[in-house]
Amino acid sequence: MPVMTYREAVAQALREALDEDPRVFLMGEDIGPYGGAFAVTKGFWDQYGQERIKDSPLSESVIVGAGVGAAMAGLRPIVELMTINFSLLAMDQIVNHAAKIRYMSGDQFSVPLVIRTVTGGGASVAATHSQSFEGWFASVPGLKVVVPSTPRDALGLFRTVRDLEDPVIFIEHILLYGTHGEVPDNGYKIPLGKAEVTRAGSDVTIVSFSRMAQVSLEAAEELAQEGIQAEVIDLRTLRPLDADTMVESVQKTHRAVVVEEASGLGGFGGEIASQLQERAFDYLDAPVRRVSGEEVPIPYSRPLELLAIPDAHKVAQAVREAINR
Amino acid sequence: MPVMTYREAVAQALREALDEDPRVFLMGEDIGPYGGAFAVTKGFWDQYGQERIKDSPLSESVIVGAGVGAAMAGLRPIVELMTINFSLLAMDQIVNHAAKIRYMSGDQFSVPLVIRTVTGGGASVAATHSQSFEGWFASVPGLKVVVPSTPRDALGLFRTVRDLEDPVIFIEHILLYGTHGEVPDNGYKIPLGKAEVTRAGSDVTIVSFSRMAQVSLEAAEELAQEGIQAEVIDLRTLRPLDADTMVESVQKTHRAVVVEEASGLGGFGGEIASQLQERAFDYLDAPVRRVSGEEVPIPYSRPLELLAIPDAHKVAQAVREAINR
Amino acid sequence: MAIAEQQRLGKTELLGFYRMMRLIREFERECERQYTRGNIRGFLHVYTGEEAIAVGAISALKPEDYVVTHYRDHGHALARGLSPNAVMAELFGKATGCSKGKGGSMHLFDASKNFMGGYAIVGGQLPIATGLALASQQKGEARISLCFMGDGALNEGEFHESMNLAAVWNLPVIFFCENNLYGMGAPSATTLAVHQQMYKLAEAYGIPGHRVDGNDVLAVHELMRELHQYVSTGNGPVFVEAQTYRLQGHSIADPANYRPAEEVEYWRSRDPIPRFQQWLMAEGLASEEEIAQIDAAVDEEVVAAAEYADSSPFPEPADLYRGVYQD
Amino acid sequence: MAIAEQQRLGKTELLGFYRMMRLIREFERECERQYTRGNIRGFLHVYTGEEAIAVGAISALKPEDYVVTHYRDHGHALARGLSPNAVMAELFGKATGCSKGKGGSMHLFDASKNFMGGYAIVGGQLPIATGLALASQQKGEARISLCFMGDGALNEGEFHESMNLAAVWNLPVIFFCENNLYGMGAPSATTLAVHQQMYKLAEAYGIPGHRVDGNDVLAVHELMRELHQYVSTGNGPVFVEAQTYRLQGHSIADPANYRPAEEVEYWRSRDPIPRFQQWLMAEGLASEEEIAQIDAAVDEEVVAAAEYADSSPFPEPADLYRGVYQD
Ligand SMILES: Cc1ncc(C[n+]2csc(CCOP(=O)(O)OP(=O)(O)O)c2C)c(N)n1
Ligand SMILES: Cc1ncc(C[n+]2csc(CCOP(=O)(O)OP(=O)(O)O)c2C)c(N)n1
Ligand SMILES: [Mg+2]
Ligand SMILES: [Mg+2]
Repeated sequence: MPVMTYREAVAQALREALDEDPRVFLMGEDIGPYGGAFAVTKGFWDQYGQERIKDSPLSESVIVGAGVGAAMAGLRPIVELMTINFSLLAMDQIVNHAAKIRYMSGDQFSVPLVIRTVTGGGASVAATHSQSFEGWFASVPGLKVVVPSTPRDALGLFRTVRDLEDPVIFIEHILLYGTHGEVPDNGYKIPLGKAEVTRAGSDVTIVSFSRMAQVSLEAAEELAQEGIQAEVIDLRTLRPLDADTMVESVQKTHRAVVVEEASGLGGFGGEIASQLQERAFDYLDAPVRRVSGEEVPIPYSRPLELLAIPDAHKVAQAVREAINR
Repeated sequence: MPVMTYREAVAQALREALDEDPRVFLMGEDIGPYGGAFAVTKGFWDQYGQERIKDSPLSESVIVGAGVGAAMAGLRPIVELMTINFSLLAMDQIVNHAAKIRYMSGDQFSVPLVIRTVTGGGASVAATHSQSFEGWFASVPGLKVVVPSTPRDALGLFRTVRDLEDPVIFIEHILLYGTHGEVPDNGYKIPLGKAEVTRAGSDVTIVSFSRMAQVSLEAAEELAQEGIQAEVIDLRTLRPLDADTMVESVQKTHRAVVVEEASGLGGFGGEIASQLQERAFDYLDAPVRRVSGEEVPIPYSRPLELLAIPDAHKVAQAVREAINR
Repeated sequence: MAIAEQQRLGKTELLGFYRMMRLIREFERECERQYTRGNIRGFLHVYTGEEAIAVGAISALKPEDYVVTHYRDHGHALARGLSPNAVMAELFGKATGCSKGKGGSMHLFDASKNFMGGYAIVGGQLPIATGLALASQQKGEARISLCFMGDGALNEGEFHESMNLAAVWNLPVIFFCENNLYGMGAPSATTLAVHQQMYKLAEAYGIPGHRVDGNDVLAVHELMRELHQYVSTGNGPVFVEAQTYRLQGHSIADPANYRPAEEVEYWRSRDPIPRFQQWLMAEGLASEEEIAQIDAAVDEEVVAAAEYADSSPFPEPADLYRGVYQD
Repeated sequence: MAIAEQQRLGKTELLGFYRMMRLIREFERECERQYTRGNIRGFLHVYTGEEAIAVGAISALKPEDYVVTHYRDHGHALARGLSPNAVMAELFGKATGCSKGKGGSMHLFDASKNFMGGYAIVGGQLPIATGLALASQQKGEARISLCFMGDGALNEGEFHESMNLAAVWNLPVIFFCENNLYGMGAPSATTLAVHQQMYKLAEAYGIPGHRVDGNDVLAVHELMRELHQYVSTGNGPVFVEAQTYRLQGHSIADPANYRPAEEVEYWRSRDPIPRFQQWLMAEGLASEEEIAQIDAAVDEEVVAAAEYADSSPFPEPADLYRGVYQD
């Protein structure tokens, strides 16, 4: 099976969309000659031209809103918000408009808009540039939220997303772009709302998404050395949320740890833990534990940054506590 | 004890701030001659003058940002965002700036800014005007989030808030303005991070905040008729969150229902349920249940709107299910 | 009144303008009545006094053009040909409403008329209108996007971003500002630096700015015919400031005490409907009888709309969950 | 070079300008070296080529004035008198940094210098600068707020809202645009409608707009002296466009291949530092020796800063939780 980077997988997904659907165009800041802040659209401008690769002003609100309008008119805009931190400048268009137009119009209008953006910390770019808002978007009825953690998932999920008639926030992780993975070349698609059991295990269930799904796998390796077999679940999408898969797993393992990068209080991890305790109550031998970012803005200084964001050791430690309880 | 409306309590809190602290000024859309969209600042303009009651353009981002700047310069701005729905246009200033400046500056600068705003649905103003984002703000380290449900709490909490050196989102509820309650005239203050047990009971704990805390009390009355004694907890602030009070209660009642107005998936109710199961695991006889808004944008049509937002019957029903399990 | 215009417009069209302005006026009166009866809920922002704008402007469009507007949208909806029945039913929250009762007064939509919506976030509609225009450009269509906004929208960042994007990408959109001097209770003189010449804001984007008497239906129509031609042929965006006045408060809850009586008086004397009626009669284009006939027909239409709305069913409970996503 | 200026500025000041520009240049070079060694992480945006702006502008301020800037902020910080040691330590993420290592390159702060911060969200600093100016006005102080921004910030809604608010409230703020022709890889010609005359944007707010050669330290200084006088005496906000050029890529990761070689060449020939140096020498204000002395001292200062940063301690783990709220 071909191996590619996460960055390449996203780029391929975009190329396929551009190649196969004439309604598709890309719009975003510096996606043109610059090739994208994370080099995802490198070469696109030359290949597809400025009509389909629309290099935009630094105007987050209007580029998202223009995407909404173009989508209502039957096109398939794919808008890039350079990072999720800047989505705060486009919140009105995303939440008040994109998410609600179908409903408020009595189902007359569709908004088949894909917003791609980049989440996460760990790149030493400090508090304003290291945030994780995927949980916020996941709480908005009318949106769909996709958070792939591997090249294979990024491509397979994007293939599904680009045919949807509803707005999707497709959230890549800043530290995943350089990671590699096998990617089948059979045109596979991955449906939304299907979590994946990325590692089977019998002692505990670790539920996670985006980069933390990879960190959880690392933790599982560490734990395996101690004879603890963790089952790891990568949610892949937050809205729709596949609760069944995680509940089934916990019915088997009787213990769960939820891992997310955002700070804990009010994080999406609470939702996951809440659903697990509600639906697997009689199976749980220990409370569902959570591992989250610390309750601080992400600091620049490297030693502090490393403390602020969950890593495999922290996850493993939480698992041990869950098991030894 | 004097009785006043929630609106009057907020107005009194603002008057005290203006009267007692020369650094205080108000800034917001139509808070001047119009008297505020919800008539909270009626008469203020005449009394305090346009220097201290700054009627602003329709520019949510700059009025919040100007509040941040003025606060850094040692003033005590109280900024009104007409409703929480429009806070989406000020998210950058609130989350990227107000919340982070102290930390990012290495504790050199304080941002003693109070943002007052109005949350909630039920006023038949449809999807763009009926949202509840308090859970989002509660998830941001650096902010404090206050959600009073009574006139007494509004006044007592505001007295605390206005002396803080950190940014606070003070969130009033659109349907509470006309509600009455007793308000002591002894200059009391209510600290942040102290939930209140607003009704004692032994059979189940209902945890809630803002208007849903009142709805929960109604539900408790309904349940009392059936011989079910619910203990009701009003969190009053979401960040800091007083988990101890609710955990203690559940240790006694062994059952809990969490009520919030926002739609459930990804709502702050997940956080509450998650903390309860984590900290009161051995005491729970049934899973923590949640009552939340439905997973839809709030519809205009009255019969649908009533279905979309939790009411006392729904809360009571969830309690019955928790008890009969 | 613009005389040149009369030469191009036939009597039918001119009486049609009158009829539509009257329809909007009466429709809004009926809304106020229905609001006090509790049949209409939430916010109610009527268009009374500004009818010449919606009627003059939208009549210059082609059916394929897009109309986008703000929350004070009843007038635009009716002028675009949405049926009073469907609009009134929407305000009643009925299943037969133009947005199936889901949107309410501030969120009227009709796909069949390319009426792309009323938007309740001040300034929020501008990016969307810009995107509709972008779609026309991408598809190589001649259709334009007409975007109404209040003067208050000029304060918002989304105004700036939209004007600039439309300018740099040369998009076929008409940004149309209904300058009624107030945003809620705030006079634009206190909120907008260039309040005396709003159309000049356009210069900052290299966009042609126009000003028109918004209480003169023919002047609005004439300008818009020109601009339609200009914009639909690839010349890029334009900006229009129409000067007008809200004859009522901001919403039904607002007595508008903050406005000087003389100001209100002045603008009452410029009420676009009697003004146009007098002109029609002075020009011999309509007799008193014809006017009376139209008025009576309009009254009936409005009464019928209220009855239609009243007798229509509310949505079913199951409708609550319909239309969040594609089925 | 502005001759009038020389009459007011003594040799000490003039050589001070030279020294500071050189310091910034060398500091940035050192940053690039330290970045490749891994001592500086994340984004690194150097100010190389734009030194005349920070030095010319900030030297016209009083100590009590506020300085607010964007993420390309090393030059402003040094020009405002922050010690190279503290700035370099910040870039190393050390506890001795001017933001205690918490902020990093894009978020430099120093309360003691009224250096109110570098802000990394494009346009995000404008509302804050506006609020600082509002505070001066409310308190009846003469102190002004100087707000730097890149040309890219002119695309953002926050620019518009801030300009408008400052104008309607007549606030003592100088909005200072460093027009270096690009926002990352995008030429402003493709992103801003009025890219050829950015200062004219100010007219849309009734704000005086000025343009200045941003590679001429004396011209910048002279203009800013005038504007300081104007703004600090209650005449309201002003806007300045300084024309300049980034001699490096957007960040250290950017080879800037998108720029035509002739363009880069042209601007290299206008490099503000050799230009000012030649002028100083031509005017007999500095000998080759004096220049060499300054250069050597600056080099030492920069080396010392790197050593200071290197030998400083990282924050303690417990510092992670400090400063989220007031203790
Ligand atoms: C972003 C935002 N801020 C505030 C409001 C509340 N609001 C509704 S209408 C209005 C006044 C708008 O004035 P204008 O644009 O001039 O329109 P007009 O009512 O005069 O037609 C305000 C402040 C809103 N809906 N959206
Ligand atoms: C709101 C926002 N959008 C995008 C970015 C990413 N970004 C950082 S710097 C930059 C270019 C800014 O250009 P300009 O303002 O001209 O400043 P210059 O780099 O030329 O000094 C961009 C797009 C950001 N930091 N903030
Ligand atoms: Mg208006
Ligand atoms: Mg630039």
